[in-house]
Amino acid sequence: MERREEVSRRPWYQEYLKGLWEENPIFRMLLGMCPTLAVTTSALNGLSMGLATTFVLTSTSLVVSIIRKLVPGQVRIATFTVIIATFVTVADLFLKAKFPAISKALGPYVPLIVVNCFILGRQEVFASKNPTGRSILDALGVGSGFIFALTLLGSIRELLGSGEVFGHEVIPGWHPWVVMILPAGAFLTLGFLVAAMNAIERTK
Amino acid sequence: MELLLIFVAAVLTNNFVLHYFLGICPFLGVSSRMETAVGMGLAVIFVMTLTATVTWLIYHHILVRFGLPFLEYVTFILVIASLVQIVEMFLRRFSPELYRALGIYLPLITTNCSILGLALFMVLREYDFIEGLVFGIGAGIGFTLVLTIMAGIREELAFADLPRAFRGAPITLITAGILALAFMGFSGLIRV
Amino acid sequence: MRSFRGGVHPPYNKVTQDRPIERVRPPERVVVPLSQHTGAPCEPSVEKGQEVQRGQKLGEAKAFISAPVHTPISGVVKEIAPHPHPVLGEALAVVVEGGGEMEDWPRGEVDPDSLEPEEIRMRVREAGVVGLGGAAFPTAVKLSPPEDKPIDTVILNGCECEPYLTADHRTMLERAEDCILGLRLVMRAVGAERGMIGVEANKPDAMEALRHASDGEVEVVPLKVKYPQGAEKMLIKAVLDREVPTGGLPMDVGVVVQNVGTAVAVAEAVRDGKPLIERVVTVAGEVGRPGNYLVPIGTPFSYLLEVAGGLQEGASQVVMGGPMMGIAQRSLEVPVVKGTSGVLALRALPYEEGNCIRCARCVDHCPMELMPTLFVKFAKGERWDLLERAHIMDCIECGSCAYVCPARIPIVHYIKLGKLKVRSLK
Amino acid sequence: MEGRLVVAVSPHIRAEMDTRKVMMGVLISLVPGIVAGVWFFRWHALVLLASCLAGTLSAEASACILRKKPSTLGDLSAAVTGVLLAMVLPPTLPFWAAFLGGVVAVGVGKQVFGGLGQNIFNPALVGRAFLMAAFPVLMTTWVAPGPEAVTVATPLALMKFDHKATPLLDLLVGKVGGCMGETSALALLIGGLFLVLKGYADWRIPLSYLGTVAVLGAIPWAFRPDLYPSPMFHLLAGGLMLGAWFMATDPVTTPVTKVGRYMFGIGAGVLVVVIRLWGGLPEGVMYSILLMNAVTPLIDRYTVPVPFGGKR
Amino acid sequence: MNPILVSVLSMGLLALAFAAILAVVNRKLAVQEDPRVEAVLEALPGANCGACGSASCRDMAERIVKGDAEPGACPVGGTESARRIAEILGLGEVEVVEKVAVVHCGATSEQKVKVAEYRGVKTCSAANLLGGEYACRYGCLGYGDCVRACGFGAIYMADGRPKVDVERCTGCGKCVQACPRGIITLEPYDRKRGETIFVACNNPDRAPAVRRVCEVGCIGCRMCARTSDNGAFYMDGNLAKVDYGKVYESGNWDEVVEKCPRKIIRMERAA
Repeated sequence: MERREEVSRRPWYQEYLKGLWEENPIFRMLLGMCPTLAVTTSALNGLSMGLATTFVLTSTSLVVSIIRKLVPGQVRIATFTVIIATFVTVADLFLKAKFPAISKALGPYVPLIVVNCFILGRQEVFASKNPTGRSILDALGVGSGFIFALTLLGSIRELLGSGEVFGHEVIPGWHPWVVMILPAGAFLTLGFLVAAMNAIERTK
Repeated sequence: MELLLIFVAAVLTNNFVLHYFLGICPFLGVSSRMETAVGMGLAVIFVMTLTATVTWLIYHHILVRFGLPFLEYVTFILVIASLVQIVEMFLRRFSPELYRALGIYLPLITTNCSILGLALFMVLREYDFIEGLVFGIGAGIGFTLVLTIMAGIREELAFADLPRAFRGAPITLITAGILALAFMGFSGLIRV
Repeated sequence: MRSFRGGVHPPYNKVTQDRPIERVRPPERVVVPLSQHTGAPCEPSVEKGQEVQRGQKLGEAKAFISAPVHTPISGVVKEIAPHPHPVLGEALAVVVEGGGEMEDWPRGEVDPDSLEPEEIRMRVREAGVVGLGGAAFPTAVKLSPPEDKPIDTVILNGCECEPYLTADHRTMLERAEDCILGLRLVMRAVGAERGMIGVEANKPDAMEALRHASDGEVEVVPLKVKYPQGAEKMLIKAVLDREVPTGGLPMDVGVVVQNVGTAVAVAEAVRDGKPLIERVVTVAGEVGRPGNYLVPIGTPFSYLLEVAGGLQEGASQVVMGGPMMGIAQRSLEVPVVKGTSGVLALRALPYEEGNCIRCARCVDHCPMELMPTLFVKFAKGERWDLLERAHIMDCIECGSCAYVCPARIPIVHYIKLGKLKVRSLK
Repeated sequence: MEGRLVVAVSPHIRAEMDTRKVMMGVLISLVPGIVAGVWFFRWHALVLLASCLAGTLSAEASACILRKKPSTLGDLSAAVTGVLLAMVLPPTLPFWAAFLGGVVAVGVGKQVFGGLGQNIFNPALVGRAFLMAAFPVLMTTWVAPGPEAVTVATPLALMKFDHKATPLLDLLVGKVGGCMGETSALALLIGGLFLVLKGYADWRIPLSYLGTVAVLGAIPWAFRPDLYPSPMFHLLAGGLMLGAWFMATDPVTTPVTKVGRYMFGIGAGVLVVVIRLWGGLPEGVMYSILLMNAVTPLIDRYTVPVPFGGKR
Repeated sequence: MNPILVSVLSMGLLALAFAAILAVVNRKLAVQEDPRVEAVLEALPGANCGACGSASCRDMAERIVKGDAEPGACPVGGTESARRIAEILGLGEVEVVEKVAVVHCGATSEQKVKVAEYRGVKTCSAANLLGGEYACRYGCLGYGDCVRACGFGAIYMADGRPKVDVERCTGCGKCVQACPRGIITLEPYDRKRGETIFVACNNPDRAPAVRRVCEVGCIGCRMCARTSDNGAFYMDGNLAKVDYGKVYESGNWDEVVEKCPRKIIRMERAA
């Protein structure tokens, strides 16, 4: 079956804004959970991960939207993946060279951006069907949504885990909840956050 | 003994889902029904074992030999994508039922971080071939174990009067959180 | 003492067990439903305005699983129209107006060993005898087991495990000889060699009377006092240690079970040619004069309750049958039918369903060894496919699960609903 | 007779026991354990009890308000959770941590799953596991019974790390360090027997749980009595008595089938012995029960009994 | 050796190798699938609601392609999707009459005669086992099973009887299945006027019996049948019925509605 060109007809700013809420990858679409849960032990880690992912997403969307008409349907997934993997390698080498501390904190989860479902998802759903400008806006929007989610989650976990946010003391004399840094804390916090987002969505 | 340690660690103490957060997307997606969970679990065990062997061979005999370790991500993802596609075709041919049930999740095994994570961890920890194989099987079994437990729980929860906001992913995440708390009981069982 | 697994011990409240059976003066108007039994309704064989004599047939059984109905009083057919029915809600009934005193039916003579099985079956069928325990299955059908199911034992069910009810108890005590005669006629009809009577151990006087009447040819088996000891499958398990296979009938294990009241009806039908036009009914609970009454079929509940002293303050529910399995009535205009073993006036329980706490009391007490907790879960979740796989169709609706449920879940209600859905989806 | 007749499905009579009475029965049977706890740890125990109850009851009440449902405090299940939680916490735990534990127990352990009867994990143990992971230091600081709070190690820790056995009589009476309600095996045994004999809980789980621990514990001890504790020690030390009689018998989170209950007890027993002897932690009762809670749906699924008259 | 050359070479060779394997496997294990299934699936709404009786939209698409189901069988997709599917399958134009749910009981809880107090599970299907609290054995039980069954929020309870929001109703038929007394049916809807017309009673009994149980039940007076100019109203025994083939062509149904002595020929109008 031929793939149809389904150009989006939203106003351009909507292309960016929709990623923040209606198509927020974490809270609404529940994609890209692995890095979300793994690296959000602190707000800073969440933010860095978000930035790295947004870089990969935007670069990939750029390339894909340019070459979208050249890629045959059957091998499109493989092509997208290879492009993503390339940019992830770039990001990884960059972090290792310039921010070794962050690179160490994020550990193997930087290379795992390769398999972040929503990056591939955006290519499949959007970049492969839309012109370059729109695709970049879309990527930036979804990326921002991702950064927002990760930073929020990281902040909450850091706050409860140590009484600090971005390393600044927020609640003096806080007795740290070690569990927030552990996997269990990640699951519980995200679970409650998504539930809260559901509740907010419902009252709209 | 070393092999047993690797195995137990991969299944229980450092479970891929509950400790490394690998494979959360399919974990959330296919854990709602027991049959699909078991099918997916078996597919993952199979793919993981295969991946462990193939990536080990390629990494050590091609990338390292030619001094190209920086190509590992691209190579690994290529290998995994092809493997999954082969499994998919197999299923489609020999078990259309399972194929239909697993539906969109089969292509998602490609983007299942647990498979790539497995390859990466294997390289990172410098396992030899046999260790890598055991690690792959253990990780697959660990994934399937948690997936099955979760499916059992979720089939039960399907009948529960959950608060509306918690239905679906939130309750699954919270259950996984409690499960992670419970799995902490195994900590120290094997010191990795 | 012999018994089965599971079951419950509700307070028995058998206050009427010492009240002798008392004959009720027939009302001036009886309503005789044409469907008083399991199986096809019978067809009216009288016309409006026709004069009928006591014991005359009002409806003819055309189908195999069916039974004719007869008028308990002499009079005139007033109407053939739908009327309230205690089991079916509404059903076609023949209304006869007349009255007069009820006399004893003339007694005949019979030697049970001289009759051919076919003759017994025919007389039982003509008399419209059905199971008087409650389900009202046509007795003649039970007496005609297929060739490939040889019957070796007939068990008379004298358990009467439902609280309040004492009709069978009084029948065994006062009509012990007819019980034994009925049993021997049934044994001859089905070609069984062994006859047994299962009685709950709380009726020693009835057991004594039966033993005395039988001269030792039938075995009177005392059984543990436990509900539902009188359920057919439980009774067979307790008496013979045989298990009726799921979906099967007693004849699959070579057994025919008859209620003691039915045995008396069989005896009267064969010996005296008396049709089933009256039966013993226990009226108990919040009524002025609880007792065991011999009531013409077709007598409205309102009339019967008045005879029994009227409803007392606090009675808010009228149940046909026992409190464990009986049917709550919407109207007192429903008539006594052949399956009416009791009419109870009760204080209705409040409805206070809570959450299941999975305590498994229902599982532990289920005599059929089913999982009622699953039935509720699946019925609430509308998973009819799972309900069927959980063997809901094996449930005998004895109510033990709902009786013990601490969360007050009306489990039987969910089960009835589930069965209906499962059946309708087939 | 006035008014309309009531129609309802049979049965029209009911047994006395209702949910509230079941919960009350559990509370009553916990009394000996609580008395022992208060006797040994004085006001520490009372503060702990009050904080935990405040936590569980307020979480239950808030959940009902948030969900706009009638209050369920009356069924006493939140109170049972609160008392059980207090009994498995160290007596000197700060009151705010105990309160938090209570909130987590009912909030995360029960109400998000839909409330009474629908939770997968034992709420009190969820609360405790959370506190254990959140405040590992506070949760492993123990005091000796008596008016002066002297820091001590629990008998299980002494055994695990120093291979020192505590006299069995002390364990039985409860003159040892440990959680508020876990120290006196005797008091718990009395309460547990009451619970089971009065029919509030099923005897199968405690029996198979304790039996498995005793049998499995005896095997290594038979070979190296100098290194491994005796089965009696296994039974009396730590939280096993409380866990086996009161936590593992929580009907909501354990199997409904009889075979399933045996499996639950045996599984939990195996886990306790494995964690105690080879794990990094001295005690494994809580984890063993939580893990078996997780597999309870699977157990129930595969142990459905054959109905009467079915093929066996 | 030049690292760039080596990387290009090795990646290329690896890619080639895998491509070859895939190609072979693809050839060996190919599964024939009708491309039309994909196309039909696209034309369906994809809600996986199950209203059509199939397990999923994909299942439905397969059945339509096989010919086991009509192109218009999806109740939610309506005319638009039916037309597209017919196009895909080359069947040409298919007429689909849009239907909405109508409720054949219009009595409020005060108008129905109560005879009992019901204590049990508060759903219609459960209450129906015992007959509920009202005397009429054909009328609405009032516990709202249809409201819960509706996935589109198109039914709501007012004064103890269900009302249909014709704008939201998609005619999926879930409520029809949910009603244990079968008082809901799907009937054609007059798009032009934006309303439905129906008889709000389902009691086939004769007048005296109906009067005993309900203040507004159909008493079989034949007034509607006599008044109607084109025979759009007729009697089925003692119960008035609407012939939907004719009713929207009728010129005087306002008069028919007006003349009904029990006021049970009703209309549901789009808001």
